[in-house]
Amino acid sequence: MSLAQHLPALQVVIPLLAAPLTVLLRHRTLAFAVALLASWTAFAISITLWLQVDASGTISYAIGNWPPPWGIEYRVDPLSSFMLVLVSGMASVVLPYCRSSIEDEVPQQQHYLFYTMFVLCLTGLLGISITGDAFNIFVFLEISSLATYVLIALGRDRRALVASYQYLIMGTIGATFIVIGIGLLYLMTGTLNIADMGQRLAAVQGTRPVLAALAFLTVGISLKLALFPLHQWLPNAYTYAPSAVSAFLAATATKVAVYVLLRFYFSVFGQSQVFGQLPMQEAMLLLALAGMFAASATAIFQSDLKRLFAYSSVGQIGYIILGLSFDSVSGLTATILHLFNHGITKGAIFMLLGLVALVMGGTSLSRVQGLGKRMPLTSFGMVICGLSLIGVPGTAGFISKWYLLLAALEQGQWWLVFLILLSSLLAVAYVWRFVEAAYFREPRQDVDANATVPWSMGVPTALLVAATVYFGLSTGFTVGSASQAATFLMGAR
Amino acid sequence: MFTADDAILAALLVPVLGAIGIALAHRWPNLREGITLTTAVALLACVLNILPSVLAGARPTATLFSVLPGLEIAFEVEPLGMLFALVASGLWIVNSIYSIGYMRGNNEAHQTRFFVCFALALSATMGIAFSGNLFTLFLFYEVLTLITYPLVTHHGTEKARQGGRVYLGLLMGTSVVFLLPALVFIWYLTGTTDFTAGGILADKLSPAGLMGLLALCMFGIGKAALMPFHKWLPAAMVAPTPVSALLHAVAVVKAGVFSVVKVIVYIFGLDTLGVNGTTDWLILLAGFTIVSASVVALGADNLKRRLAYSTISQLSYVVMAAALLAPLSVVGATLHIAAHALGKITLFFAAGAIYTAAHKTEVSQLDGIGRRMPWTMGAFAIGALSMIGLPPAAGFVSKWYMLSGAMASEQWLAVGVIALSTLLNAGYFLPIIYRAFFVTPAHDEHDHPHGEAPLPMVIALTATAAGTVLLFFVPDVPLALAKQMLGLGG
Amino acid sequence: MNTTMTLGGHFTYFVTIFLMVAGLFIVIARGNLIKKLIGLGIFQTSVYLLYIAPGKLVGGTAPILSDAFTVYSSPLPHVLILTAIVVGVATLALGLALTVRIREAYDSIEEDEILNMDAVPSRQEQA
Amino acid sequence: MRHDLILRVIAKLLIPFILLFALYVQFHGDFGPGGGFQAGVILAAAVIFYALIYGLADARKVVPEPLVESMMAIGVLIYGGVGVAGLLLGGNFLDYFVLDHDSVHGQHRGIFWVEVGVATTVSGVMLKIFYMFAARGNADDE
Repeated sequence: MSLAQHLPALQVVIPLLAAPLTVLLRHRTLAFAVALLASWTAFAISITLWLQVDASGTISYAIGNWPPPWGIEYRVDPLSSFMLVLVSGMASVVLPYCRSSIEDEVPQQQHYLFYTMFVLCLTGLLGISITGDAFNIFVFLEISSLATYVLIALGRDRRALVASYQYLIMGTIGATFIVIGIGLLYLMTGTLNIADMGQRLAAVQGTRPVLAALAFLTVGISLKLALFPLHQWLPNAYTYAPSAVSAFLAATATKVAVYVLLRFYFSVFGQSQVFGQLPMQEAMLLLALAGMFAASATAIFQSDLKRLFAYSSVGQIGYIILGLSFDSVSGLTATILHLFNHGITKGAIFMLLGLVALVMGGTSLSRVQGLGKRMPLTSFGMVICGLSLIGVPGTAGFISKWYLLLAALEQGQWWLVFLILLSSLLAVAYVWRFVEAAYFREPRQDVDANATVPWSMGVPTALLVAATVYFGLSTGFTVGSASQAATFLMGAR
Repeated sequence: MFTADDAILAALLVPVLGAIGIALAHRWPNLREGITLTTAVALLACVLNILPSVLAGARPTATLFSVLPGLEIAFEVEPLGMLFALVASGLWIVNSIYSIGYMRGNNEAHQTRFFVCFALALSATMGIAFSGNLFTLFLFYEVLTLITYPLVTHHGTEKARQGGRVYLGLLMGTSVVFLLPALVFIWYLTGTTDFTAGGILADKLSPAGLMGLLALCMFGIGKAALMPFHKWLPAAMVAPTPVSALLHAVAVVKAGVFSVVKVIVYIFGLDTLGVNGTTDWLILLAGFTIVSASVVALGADNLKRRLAYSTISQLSYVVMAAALLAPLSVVGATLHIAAHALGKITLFFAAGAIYTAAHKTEVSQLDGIGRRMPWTMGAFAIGALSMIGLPPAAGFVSKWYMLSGAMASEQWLAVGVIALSTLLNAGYFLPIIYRAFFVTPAHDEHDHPHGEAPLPMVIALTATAAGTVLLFFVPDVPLALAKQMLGLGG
Repeated sequence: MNTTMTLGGHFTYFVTIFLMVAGLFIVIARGNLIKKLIGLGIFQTSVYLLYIAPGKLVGGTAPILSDAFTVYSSPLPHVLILTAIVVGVATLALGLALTVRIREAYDSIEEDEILNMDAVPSRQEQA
Repeated sequence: MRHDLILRVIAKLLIPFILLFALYVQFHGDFGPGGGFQAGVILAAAVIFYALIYGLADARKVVPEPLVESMMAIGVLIYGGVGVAGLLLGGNFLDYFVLDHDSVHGQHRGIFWVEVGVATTVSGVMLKIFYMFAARGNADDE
């Protein structure tokens, strides 16, 4: 009996079991070790799964040996395996970083609980990506969300509490909308298995409850993925959360929400229903464009870097949704690519900001003055990631923008091409606010001159910055997986 | 075995290694400057190493890696790139000598950063010169913009920062908004962006589409300073003079017009463009740029500003000559890249020397300065002759070819523009020479006695002036390269 | 089927929708953090009803196989909603815990007051 | 804390029955309505009842906070352990059929331990929530 065939279950179970272990151990170093081990194992499993899917196609795993559609099915297809790699990979990079990062951001006696929550959040995100059961998605979504609320509330600032509360309200409304949508679908099809649901839905296509379900799901998931104008929770949450949490969330949470959207759109409803019956294409396009411009423009006027890049995230989500609105393979490829590329870029940025906060005592623009001198490597990393946000060639951001442009061209929509590029100029503007502060101003006098960056934080950050460049030059893995996933989704129905 | 293929990568790497060395040697200025010079010489050696095989008709290539199918970072040296690389690497040596004198003479701050960025900018320039496809060119084009940004804002003042914003905003903005979609579109149409003799767009587009794509490319290459996207060049004048020399002569604007010629010749193809008069608007626009920039230069009192607008007009010569699509005028365009580089660098060196020695920046202050700085002003005169296009300076040769091309293709408008602008050029350069040598200076309280600028600067500007004259008498190598590019036979 | 029948048949849906809208209204319109959570609770409750009600068949019995019965209610919605209730409880507990901490930090549980309190010091910080 | 004799006596009498009822609900969950979730809540209610009458400090002595926290964790571990056990015995994750020599017995055994896990966690969580809210604001008094 080989363990290899249980990998889909272990992917979720290992971090799930690590969570209570960290509580039982009640010791921050031991808890850290368990969490680290769990996330690295999860990463190894996700890579193995990716290889398996790449080699032999979709894997199905019946929990409790109850065959689908009756039992809960874990289903690893090209898209979910790609998401698993992103989520567990980010966790593996961020976790080592956490240890020193939370040292003075979170009270010591709560450190082991921090790891519990972190692993739970990871469990939830992995669960969403792997499960083939609609209701299960909701359960895992709530597991990760609840853990996220706690993690955000652990921030030093009291505003973290309010941010967490606001996120809790918005997030719960979003999740409840999602359950309503799933409920309506369940009423219409009598099944919760996603693949089965997709097949049975064909019989009741276009009926009102199904369209209502589509609307509920779209709004609910849009809340979770912070689609403009449902993004209000995001800037505060990212700004006041502990740095490590911001990094992990920015890289994964909204991305997994996008995954859920793709999953429901393409595996359940099917693109003909989504884009044919309701004017989803136009709606998505408009909202994406509005987000790209409004949020990026707002970012320019922020005085705190964490908030600035949080708004930038909202803008970048616009690109992701824009790709989706094209309703074409290359558009979808761009979406999935940008999911990944923006994930690692934003993760790197928030990790760098964590270093900045540690040394300079804050991330407001007035605090980072003279960063170029004080922390040359960190500010160089920021510039690289900034370039990736802009989409300069040689960085990961360029590749996804390239595909986005290609998708727009395929549709023959020249005006969109220019709008996409104009909005990247907004990114130039906000990235350059950082550059000017970091390189053209003298350091403040009240900055602790002796603070240094511990290597346990420096190395993971450097790794991620390097990844931003690496995936801009070597695109075999990302483009390959993304286009495969896109083709798979478009061909699913 | 050090082949020409290896030399390509070496030419890219040498400046980077040099930059690292410069950064490491930041505590010992003499060692640092030594490394700069050594690197410059080594780079020229690398480039010269490639020259014979290119002259012999070979096309050395090197591929780094493939980013996407049909989209790879690859290099291929063809004659035009060879010429550009030669000019840039040759002038870097002179420029380094000059920079050392200038930076020390003016006690500039952040000298290490300056030299590091300078070396990296040269690496990017080599990347542009040797690029084997439009994607690689675009990549290094952006890198060059970013690397020169710290140089433009070197002083770190509010004014420098504003200049830097305009510089970066315009160059980055045009390249991202216009050139990138053009790049994506070309790739979308043909599945490749390789520079191919005769172009890759034949029969792919309607004339209107072709014209639109050409417009995207021409405006996208903001470094060529085609109006209305020329503002960055005057704005970048806040930089120290060696940087202006880098911008105007060695790398940046040359990269712009180089890209223009390259795109017209190797992406569109002269024949493809020639069919429907797709380039008429470009000739008009370039002509307008030439004349109007000359008029602005005529009215500018600040010497560097006058030179900047002169550059804008001279760049449009190249664009116009390329847009004429006549083989002879394209040869002229190619030659003009080299001729203008030598002439303009001389002028800027002279302007910097005047600033260093006499602290004068305005034309109206230059009365009688030729007697105190005979070498400087002598070189300035030669540079000015080259700009106007008079013998015995290199500008004459390139203008000759352009005119011949324009006449051969019966583009009388272009002929007229060239004639008119020659007059205007004379109008804004000759008075400076006249003032310098023949007007007795009014006695000024603030004036202080001074002689020539520091020796390295004088050596540098004399060398480039000599080069300008030399290129007039022996234009063999550039000419051979230009003709080979068009398949006209050496 | 006449109108009354339809209304009667859809009775649970009307209740569901009423609860849903009422809950959502409270969340949006009230500034008191506790009241918001109550609204959220009502909103979630409406979903429980949405799932449970269709699971019940008139005359159906618990799904324990027996020869005496032929009509069973579906147990699955109950199981799902049990999970949803647990999630709801957890959310509520967390929300209340946050409210307690917010009150400790701000000495208020009115949203507008809290937001005002933060707006002022941050302006001073910048000045 | 007032010494209310009647309440104290009744509480002492009632609490054992509440605990017993919790166990009944727990173990009868196999055959009738009931199960770990309900049992866990009833179990926690007993302790909460005790805390209400005898004070938080006394309750903490009976069921100390670390124990509560461990219960939360152990419950999840038991649940997960059942799943892993199925996996180790050659079935899928959470496969009950392989837990004993025949599948019906296996199901019994599996569901029994799962319910134990659920009860442990639920009562742990209930108590934890109660302790946390109860401790707030009274920190000065104690």
